[in-house]
Amino acid sequence: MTLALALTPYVYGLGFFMMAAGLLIALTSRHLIKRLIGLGVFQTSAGVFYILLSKVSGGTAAIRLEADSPAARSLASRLDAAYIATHGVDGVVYSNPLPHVLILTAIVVGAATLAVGLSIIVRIRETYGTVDFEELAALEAKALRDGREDEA
Amino acid sequence: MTRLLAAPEAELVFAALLLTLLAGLVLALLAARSVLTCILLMSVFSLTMALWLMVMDAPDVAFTEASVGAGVSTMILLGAALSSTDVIPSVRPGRFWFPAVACLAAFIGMALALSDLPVFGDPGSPPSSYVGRLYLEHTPHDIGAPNVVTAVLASYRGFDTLGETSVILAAGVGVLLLLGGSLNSRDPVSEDVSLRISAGSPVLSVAARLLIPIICLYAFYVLAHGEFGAGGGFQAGVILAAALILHALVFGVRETMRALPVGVVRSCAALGVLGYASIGFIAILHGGRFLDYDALLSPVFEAGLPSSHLAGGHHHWGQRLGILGIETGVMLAVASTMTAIFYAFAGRVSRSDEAGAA
Amino acid sequence: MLAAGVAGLLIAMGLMVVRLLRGPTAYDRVLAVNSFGTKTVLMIALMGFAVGRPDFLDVAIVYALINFISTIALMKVFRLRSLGEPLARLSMSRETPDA
Amino acid sequence: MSPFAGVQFASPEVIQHAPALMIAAPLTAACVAALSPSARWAWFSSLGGALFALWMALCLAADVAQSGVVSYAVGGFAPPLGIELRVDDLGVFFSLLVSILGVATSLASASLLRLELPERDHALMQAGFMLALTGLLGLTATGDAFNAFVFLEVSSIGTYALVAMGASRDRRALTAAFQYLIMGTIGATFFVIGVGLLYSVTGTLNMTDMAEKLSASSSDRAAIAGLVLITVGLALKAAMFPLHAWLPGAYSAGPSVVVAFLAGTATKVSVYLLIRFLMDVAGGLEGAGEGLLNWLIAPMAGIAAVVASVQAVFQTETRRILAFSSIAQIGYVLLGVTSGSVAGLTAALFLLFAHAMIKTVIFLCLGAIGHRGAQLETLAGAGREAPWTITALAIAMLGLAGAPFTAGFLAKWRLLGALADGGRIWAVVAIAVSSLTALVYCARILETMVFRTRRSSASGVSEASPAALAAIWFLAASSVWYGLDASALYDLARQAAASAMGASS
Amino acid sequence: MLEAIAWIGSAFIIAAVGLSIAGAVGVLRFPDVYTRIHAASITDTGAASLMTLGMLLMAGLSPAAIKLCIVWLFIMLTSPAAAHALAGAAFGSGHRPILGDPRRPSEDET
Repeated sequence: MTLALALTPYVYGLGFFMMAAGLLIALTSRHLIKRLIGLGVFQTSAGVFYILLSKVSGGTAAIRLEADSPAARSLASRLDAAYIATHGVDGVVYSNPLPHVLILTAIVVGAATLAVGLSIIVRIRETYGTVDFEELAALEAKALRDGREDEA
Repeated sequence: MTRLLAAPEAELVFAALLLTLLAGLVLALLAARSVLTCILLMSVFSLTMALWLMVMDAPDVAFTEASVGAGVSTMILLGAALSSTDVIPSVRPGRFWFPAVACLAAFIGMALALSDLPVFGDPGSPPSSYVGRLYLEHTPHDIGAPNVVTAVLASYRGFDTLGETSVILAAGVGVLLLLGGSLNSRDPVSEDVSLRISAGSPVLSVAARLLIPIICLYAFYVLAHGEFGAGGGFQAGVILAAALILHALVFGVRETMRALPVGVVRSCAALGVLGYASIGFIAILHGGRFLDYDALLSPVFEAGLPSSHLAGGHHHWGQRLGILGIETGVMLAVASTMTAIFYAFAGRVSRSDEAGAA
Repeated sequence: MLAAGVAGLLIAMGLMVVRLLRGPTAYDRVLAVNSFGTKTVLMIALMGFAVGRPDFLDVAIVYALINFISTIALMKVFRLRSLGEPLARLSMSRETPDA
Repeated sequence: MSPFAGVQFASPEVIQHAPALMIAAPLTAACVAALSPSARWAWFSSLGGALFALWMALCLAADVAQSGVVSYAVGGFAPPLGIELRVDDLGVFFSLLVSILGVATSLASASLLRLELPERDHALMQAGFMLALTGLLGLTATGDAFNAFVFLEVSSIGTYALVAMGASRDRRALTAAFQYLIMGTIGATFFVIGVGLLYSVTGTLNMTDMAEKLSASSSDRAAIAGLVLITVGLALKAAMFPLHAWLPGAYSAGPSVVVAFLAGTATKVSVYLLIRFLMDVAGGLEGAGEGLLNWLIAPMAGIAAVVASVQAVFQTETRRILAFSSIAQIGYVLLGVTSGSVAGLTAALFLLFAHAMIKTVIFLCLGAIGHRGAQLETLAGAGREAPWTITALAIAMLGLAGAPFTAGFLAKWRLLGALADGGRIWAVVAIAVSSLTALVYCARILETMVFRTRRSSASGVSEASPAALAAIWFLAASSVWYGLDASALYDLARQAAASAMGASS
Repeated sequence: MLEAIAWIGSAFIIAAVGLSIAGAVGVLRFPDVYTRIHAASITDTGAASLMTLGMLLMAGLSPAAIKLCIVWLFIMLTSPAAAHALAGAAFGSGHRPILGDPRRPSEDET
């Protein structure tokens, strides 16, 4: 049990590090595509956090096994009976299935955001000719100034 | 055989190792200077993430992460990267420090919450001991599908999946709105048929022609197998889209568009979501709640069907029918949306090349 | 025993990542990603046995499939600068030196 | 007594399924719109979907007036296992707002789209619009935290592309849509991480179940971190002061029918979620919800009210002025929400409803007259060209400025009263200063359009189409009606506030 | 008897992992693209075959065995094809293999 205790801050810490790194890329990178990639990392690390909550030590995937099937018996052999009795269901210990369902949704949402974001980038590239964030800002500031002169 | 199995602690250590590799990849991503290297790192990141998910007992999620993350996302990233510059200019310090401090504050804020989070792998933690356990205990009685994740995804929380499928439709609509303009026009396909089999690359053409039908068959296997093992509507949809993308990569996107025009693909996306919603309406018409699959089959009809031995003799044909129905709807929506998105990126680039070349 | 095998494969994958980062030419990087993918397929199969659930090999099949498709896509991007063009039309031997 | 008490809109069988049908109808309309061959068919399906959703919202209002809270277990599974659609007075208030504005915008959408976008895009634009309506209606009805994230994404992914489609008129729509996408997705992801932290403490995703478990739980630090992340995420979505950078660009460059709908609903529903999480779910954690409200949101709202109004005065583009005024109005509403009294929350909800209607009318008018140019000067003398539309716009501007006999005035008046009673003098001062600056830019817009003489180079301004006029005049008239006799809307707002505060105190 | 087969199987697996690591080291140390492609694809397919054989012994007659054969077949079909396409692409885009004296500085150092 001490191993799990030792791993806990390390594992969650890495998850939060990936969140912070993804956020940093999404906010500071000058290339629009790299911003989207940073956003993708940020969304995936939210999934990492959920899955970290779902793992049960000694548990297996949430696909129910027949109680007396060879796989169930070999899985049960590596755990002590009391552990299986308290935490197992019908003789087999499973990990928590709910975060898996939630993260299936989050992955698809991430892919959908990426697709829309990339199509906007392709259109930006065709109209502005650049995908550099600061060049775009400069172009827009100039356009704003010209807009104000000729319409006044 | 038992001695060969990894001990539970070994699984936890292995998960931590893979997570370290993931963090390393993110660090490399931070420092990468070329977009194509970023995309490759993202592809490797998705594969390692899918591997980590396998260790964390989440095969369905690993399935989806691999096929969506490493497969489709890489394709559309490459499509977009082709039409933009590859070099990533470095960030001026002035604009870097404020967001960097904000991210650091967010990281420290979350790290403070670390002490209250459940211990890694603790079976008694609130998530694993409350609703998660209820699902594991109630699934055989309520739904009868061995794969609890598919049961929860399709039946208990079917409304979530309906929302998610409409997210996919929204993405498809958005991409077709933005990039679809040039695809709809039926332009005459110039190259003649003989080119397709020419000497250019016999190996890949043969390999692709052999593999594409197998992949489509495998997609339908994954769809039908969703209740028993890892798989389901999303994964099947993405694999079907991967088969079409392989066809487009080898034989040209014009060829695939001739087989599956954009109009058909767009309608299939809408039909998939419509099918999913109509199963919900049918449940209402039969007197059940929205998306209540038990109400799909009339009790008299269901009594006649053989009781499934898997679920301890309970009659679950309504649930089975409902789950298979919505998974097919989801597969249709996902496959056609991913194909439409690939058309938008791949079809558009060749168009500007032609414009450039002409 | 299986855990030792899995650890060995992990080392091989780490070396592939090193090649991916160092790789001078683009084709080294594509090679690194392709080899990483194949090793991941083997890892999945091996882990299926290590955790006692060998019936997860479906995931391994999808890995191999996705790995093949992304390698072709990467190769088309680096070599032919387009995704949509049919391979047959742009014969592979055309001399266009690039990265 | 709620105005809907004792009213019967449909047979009991239909009312029983009202929450689910309210969400499924616009989704089906979106699919039919995407399938429809011509723009006309897409418009009919979108109008039908919006009307059906409004009908269901009215049924819900009657049902909630009768039985307090309507709980609908989707899929036939009871809450902790299945997803529950839980609608109380607060939820119904926002469902009505979203569905009314949905119908009005859908009615005017055909002519507005024809003015700005090529014919072939209309069908997909209607489909995207209906998906946004589905997402927002889902948010107002859902009782499940993760389901709220899914509907948040459904409503926002569609709108990113819709806003980007404004590029046919103003190329800055693309960069604005990209910034909107990055900020919106970061907000939604912060929200989902916050929900994950709450899930790690409570083990459930159902909001009422979560509230009970939170009050019993000992591990407060993870729960508070979760609440902070949810607040930051929703603040990004609601364009609360420091995180509002994406809104002016998106509202000034997007297609007018999309901006009209977004201005009225998107940020408002995020405020609803803030109220739901900080008052209902966080009720259990003694002090956490109130602490966040008082020490994080209240000061930001005060700054937003003043700074945004001042910025609005210096803008030269019509829609950018209105975008900054929206940020200021969100500041007013949040000041009311954080006042801590039922009267304050009631006034805030009343102001929110009035402001949503007014903003939608203004953006619909701007779109309906075919106002191509961005600068305010190009609107000079538009009153003569399109008298009917511009008078409706003038009424709405008066409401925005808070002139007497309009809903805006009544709402601000009651908000100031409630804040004064609550002893929050700094909030009263902030709103007063902000209202004065609002007078300045509203007067400038009114003066330019109505009293200035015609300029030869002004881009062609034309009268709105009959359908658009009907929608515009319906909303403008009701904004004046609620100014004169506010009893109906005020009772609804009070019921909503009571159910929100009741749950927490 | 079962134990013996299992041990032989794991011996195969260890051999496959060794081959894989050798290939990985080869990919790092070889001078140019073509030798690296050679190293990577040979060891990949070799390790795949050995490992599949080892796991077949451990799995015995079960659905997993059939899936293992499908995976092996798939790798056999796609990995060489991908390596061929990669080498063709590299050659087509002007990269020439380093012929003659191996001690000549490799691409990395030039």
